[in-house]
Amino acid sequence: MALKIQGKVMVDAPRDQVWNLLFDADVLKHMANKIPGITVQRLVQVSDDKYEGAASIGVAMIKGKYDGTITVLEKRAPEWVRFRGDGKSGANWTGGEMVLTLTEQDGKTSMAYEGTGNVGGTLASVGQRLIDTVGKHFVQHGTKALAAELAARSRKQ
Amino acid sequence: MFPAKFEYYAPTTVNQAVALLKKHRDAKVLAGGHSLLPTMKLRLAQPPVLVDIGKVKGLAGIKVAKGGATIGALTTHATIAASKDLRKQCPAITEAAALIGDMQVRNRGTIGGSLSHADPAADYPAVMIALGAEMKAVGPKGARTINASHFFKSLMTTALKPSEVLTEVRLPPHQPNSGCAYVKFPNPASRFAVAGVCAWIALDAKGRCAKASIGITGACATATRASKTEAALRGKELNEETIAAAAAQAADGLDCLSDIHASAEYRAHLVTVLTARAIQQAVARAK
Amino acid sequence: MAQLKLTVNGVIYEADIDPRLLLVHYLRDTLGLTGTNVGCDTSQCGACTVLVDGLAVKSCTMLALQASGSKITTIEGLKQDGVYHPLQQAFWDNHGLQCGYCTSGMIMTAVDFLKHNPHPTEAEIRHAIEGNICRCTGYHNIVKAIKAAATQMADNRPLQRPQGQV
Amino acid sequence: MATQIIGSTVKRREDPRLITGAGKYTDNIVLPRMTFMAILRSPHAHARIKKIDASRAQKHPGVLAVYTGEDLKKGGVNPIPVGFVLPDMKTAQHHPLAIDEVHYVGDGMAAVVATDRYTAKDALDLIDVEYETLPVVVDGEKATHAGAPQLHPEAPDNVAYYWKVGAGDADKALTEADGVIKQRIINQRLIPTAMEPRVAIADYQPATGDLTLYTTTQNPHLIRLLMALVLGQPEHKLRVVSQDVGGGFGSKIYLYADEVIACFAAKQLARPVKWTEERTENYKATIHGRDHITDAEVGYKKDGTITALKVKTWANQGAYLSNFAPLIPTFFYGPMLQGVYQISNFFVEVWGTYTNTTPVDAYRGAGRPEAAYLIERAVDWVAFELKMDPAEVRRKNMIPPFTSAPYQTSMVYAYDSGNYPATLEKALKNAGYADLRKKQAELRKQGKYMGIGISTYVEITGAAPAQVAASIGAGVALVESALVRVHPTGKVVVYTGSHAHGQGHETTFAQIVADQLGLSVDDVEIVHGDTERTPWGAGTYGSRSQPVGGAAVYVATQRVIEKGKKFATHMLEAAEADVVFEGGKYFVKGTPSKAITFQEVALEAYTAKKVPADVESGLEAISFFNPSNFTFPNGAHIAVVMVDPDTGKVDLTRYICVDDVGKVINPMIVEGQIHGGIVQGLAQALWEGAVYDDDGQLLSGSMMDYALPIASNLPSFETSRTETPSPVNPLGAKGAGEAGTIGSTPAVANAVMDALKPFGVRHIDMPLTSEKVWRAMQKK
Repeated sequence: MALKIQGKVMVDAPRDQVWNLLFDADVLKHMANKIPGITVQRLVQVSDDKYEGAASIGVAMIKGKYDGTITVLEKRAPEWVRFRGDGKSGANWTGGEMVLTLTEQDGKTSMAYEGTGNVGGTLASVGQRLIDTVGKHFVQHGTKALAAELAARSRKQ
Repeated sequence: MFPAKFEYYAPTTVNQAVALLKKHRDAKVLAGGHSLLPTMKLRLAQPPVLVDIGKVKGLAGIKVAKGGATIGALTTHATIAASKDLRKQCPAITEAAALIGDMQVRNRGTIGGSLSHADPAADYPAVMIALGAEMKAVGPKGARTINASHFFKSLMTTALKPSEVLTEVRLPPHQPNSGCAYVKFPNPASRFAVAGVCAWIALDAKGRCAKASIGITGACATATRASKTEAALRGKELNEETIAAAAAQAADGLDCLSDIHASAEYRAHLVTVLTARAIQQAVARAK
Repeated sequence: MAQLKLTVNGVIYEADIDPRLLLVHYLRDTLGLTGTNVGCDTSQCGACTVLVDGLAVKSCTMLALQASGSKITTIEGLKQDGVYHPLQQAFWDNHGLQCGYCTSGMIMTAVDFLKHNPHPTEAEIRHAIEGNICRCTGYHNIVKAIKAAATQMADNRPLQRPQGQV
Repeated sequence: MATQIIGSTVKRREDPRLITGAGKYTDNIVLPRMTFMAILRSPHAHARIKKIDASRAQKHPGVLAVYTGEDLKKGGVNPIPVGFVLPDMKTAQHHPLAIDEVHYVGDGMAAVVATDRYTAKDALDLIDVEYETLPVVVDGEKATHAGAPQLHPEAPDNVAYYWKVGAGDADKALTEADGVIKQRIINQRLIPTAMEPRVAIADYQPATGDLTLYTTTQNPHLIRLLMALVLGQPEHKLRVVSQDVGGGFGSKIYLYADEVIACFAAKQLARPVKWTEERTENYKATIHGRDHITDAEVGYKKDGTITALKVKTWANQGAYLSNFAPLIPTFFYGPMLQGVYQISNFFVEVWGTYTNTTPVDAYRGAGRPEAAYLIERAVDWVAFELKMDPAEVRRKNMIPPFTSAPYQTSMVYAYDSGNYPATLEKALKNAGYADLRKKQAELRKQGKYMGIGISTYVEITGAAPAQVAASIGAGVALVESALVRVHPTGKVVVYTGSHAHGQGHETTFAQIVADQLGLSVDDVEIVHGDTERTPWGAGTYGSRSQPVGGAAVYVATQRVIEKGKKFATHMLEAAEADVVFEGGKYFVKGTPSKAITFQEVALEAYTAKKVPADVESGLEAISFFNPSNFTFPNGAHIAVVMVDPDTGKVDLTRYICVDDVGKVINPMIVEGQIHGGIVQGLAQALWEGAVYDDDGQLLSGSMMDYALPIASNLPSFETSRTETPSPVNPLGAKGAGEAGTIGSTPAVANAVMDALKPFGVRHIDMPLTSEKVWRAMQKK
């Protein structure tokens, strides 16, 4: 079931710093772990534009262990990146593409995101009524966590 | 149809159950099983350990007294629906119980299981919020009480800690000149609430609304309160127009969910319709 | 493995079972009581309905272990002394079944229902069997059969349900 | 002479076992050393399979084998064939387990065989598959658009076939019409949901080479034939047994991949292999029904006369062509768009298309509901535009009564017999139509919206005249057979090729024999569902069991009577021409007091005490009945609904119908068929609908999201009949299995639209969910 994802978060850090941190596997890992329901076991960069990992993802008792990849499809430093994520867990899979647009605003960065997420397998065929909600949950928490993580790291630099 | 493997424990006391939950961090509590087992059969949930509290003594039953009603966590929906004492004091909860799933589900499913699972489309949460119910939870550090307003955190997530067991639901005592009602729009397939609204209304001496408390379920990721409608009713003469005007605000600010049965917009609309209907019934009962 | 002890149709059984075994699989596969059918995975269809301590439940949504210590009645245990239960008879008399797959569950649900509502209206009957899906009959003759059985049973033997249960 | 058992209500002989839990459903069968199979199904709607690694599954304790598509291919298993072939049809290879590519969510990729079901299921989770996902198309029309994802190289633009039929000059008639209505109309995809999921148990004996398949099928003989072709198993070494079947509604006609895999595995392992479908699996792996997108143009005159119908239909056939799929949206749809009306100008075009969805085939009604829905909606559109009463528009266009000679329609078929006006008028009278309209007007004034919907349908059943069927593409002769065997004591066993799954053949077929032979129904046993015991039968579907299978029983019984006459002639010491058979007795014309009983004759047939050597012993006869035409059941259905203007919720308050299914063997059973049919049809109008997302994920994948009808949403029904016997079979029967379904969908849809008339709504597509109805009411 396809989800439309769209929104904007402010990151309390300058755009160049945000851009550089955005591709750091460790940042991504920390960000993901802040999302309720996600525990990342492993996340490593395997090439310039590809990351691989494993995570436990779910809400309450509905949980799965996912193996996945994140691939950077296109980027235009320091303002625009399109990437795709894919994960699979037994009879379920998730996938999606997202575009991030970074704009500098008074030393801070406005990060606009837009994309679609997809869920397939048992989750889609029996859990459709929850997918929209779960998707929103992850995106809302995920983008907030990313902004916080980026800001925190940026301050350390 | 075939759950994955798990370890199974059947404690006979709450303390044993809590100890097991403390020991097995990924354990799930099994009560009637009508939320958990369907998910396990589809292997969407694969808890490694189940703590079946079905054999724990003293967790089932309804007590209605002057100070309010208590409902044990293992009390089935059927028992709640059939309780005459409860109906007299608080018809909304018996109404909600009678509309859950179907007869067989009501015979096995428990109030504690349903509340702990916190399905966004479950019926009870709206009632709990509207009535200001309290949940008693027992954990390794003893018992504590959680008000319904703070109990439903987010999608299928409650204020219960992993090692806590919900043991009892407490409903406040019946107030004179008050009435409550639960109204539901069921999903034609699953019978879950596409939207469900519980209204509790207290009247003042002049028959105006002294206080209104309205809980909404099914519409959002978690059960919530129709604060604007509550405020709009307070102090008002209750007639068709004032009720309609207040109910029209019931979905304001809600982030309604959308699925193949109902769009967010339609859900929001249903919330307003059901709110008006629930208020009307509650007022009729308060008089 | 875990210990199970229960009574099914008046016979006591003890077994050491895998905890994940569902009650319906225990009844069908272990005891060979294949009158109880499986029609869905999601607790909607009611084909697997049996009585657990007198209450109609969906045996696909219950671990066999949860029934430990209980008395189970399946469709096979309904006929007494060679005489059909009035509901069985009424389903036959009123053509309340076609393929028969939902019938066991439908009858078991009705057994529980009529215990506490011996004089049901049509609407009450229709509400009572919401958890039992029949794809053949359009429910028309099922409703008729339950009504007929209710009339027959009310004449013969009033049954009282335990307090506080629906 | 008949003893009037035909036409009487006889309680079903099937029921004692079914009400006591002693039914013999396939899943109840336990064989020694039986193993259990589970199928790994694709979670992707379209993907290339890069790798299947089953090594972890194979090592899992209790797992006996894991098979993939390649294993089956190497083992000589052929693709599953299509049994109905249209000219220029592009048939995609349908391997029982996918090879290289998967084409829908649910496509099988691997099979695990283990010592128990739980273990088989556990092992599925241990198979690692690497996919490369491919673009997906789920919409039957969009699949033909330029740039759409392509499913099969054999079928460019995803078109499996293009088919057309017509009469007169539709374009000219549309130009000359007073008015033309153009409307896109969707007949949504349905999931059959027989309550018993499918089950297959294969049992192979290596010493003899005998393979037995116990399976949940509506037609064991057809399965044996197809399985022999797919598996390369000699037909005489293959036995297909189907005992009690928990409903089919068309979904259990076809040879399914799972049955093939079970047979293959049983041969490989030399152990019985059982596969039991789960419901969520059933929703993906068992065929779906309907799924038409149609652009219609209706031409009409000011007086309500309908002059032309032009139709373009995209029939979504799913990822592969199922066994009979191409028949349904063509010959069972196009010509039936004429309905019960005198319309002379038609042009119907159909594109059967491949999409990344579960294959679609015949589901209760199969083609005729789609046709009836379209023409019955069209009549109401005309009524809407002309502000006429829909009953009046029907009267205006209706074919007059024809009871002595067939009515040649504009396209292809000749209707066998019918009195459509009588059926409509009876229904209107039973409904109290005039009063309903008055009440509707009063309620509208109070802001309450009542709707009254009519449908007057005709359908085609009783397939089929074998030569006609062959000429239009059928792969097998749709004849039915019966062997009537009389034992020395006069007890009878009938071996029928038809096979019931809820229709009560054990009762009605026995009624035919008992009636003719003057026996009690209890003296007649019906054997069905086993290819080793019964002669050929094409199966139970398309409401054909009485008009074809029942007719075979009747003819064979007549042959028994004739054969009996030879013995009776000698026993009565009379001339054969003078011997008559009446009321179960043979006697010389005019002297019934000196009669001999059928039982005495039966005994003589096996003792030969009186007959000379040239009279062959034994008393049995077989018939392969080939009807001279199809049959055309018809009826008038009226639905009354209330629509809640606040929520859009539709409540069905009354349902009145009058059906003409020809002569009836057992009124109780026919009525039951009508009840069930009505609900399946109206459920399409109000609730049911398969929903796919753009990725090809089936979102209505369980009973939690696929809204089946439940008792509390329905009223009891007011059924009634008219009877114009069919001249094409000796029983005069037309078939009753699908009538209700075909009549009810448009009746209820028309009722909802009638309720919405004050809101200016002419058409909304099914299912008429609360939200859709509510939205339609907001537009004014």
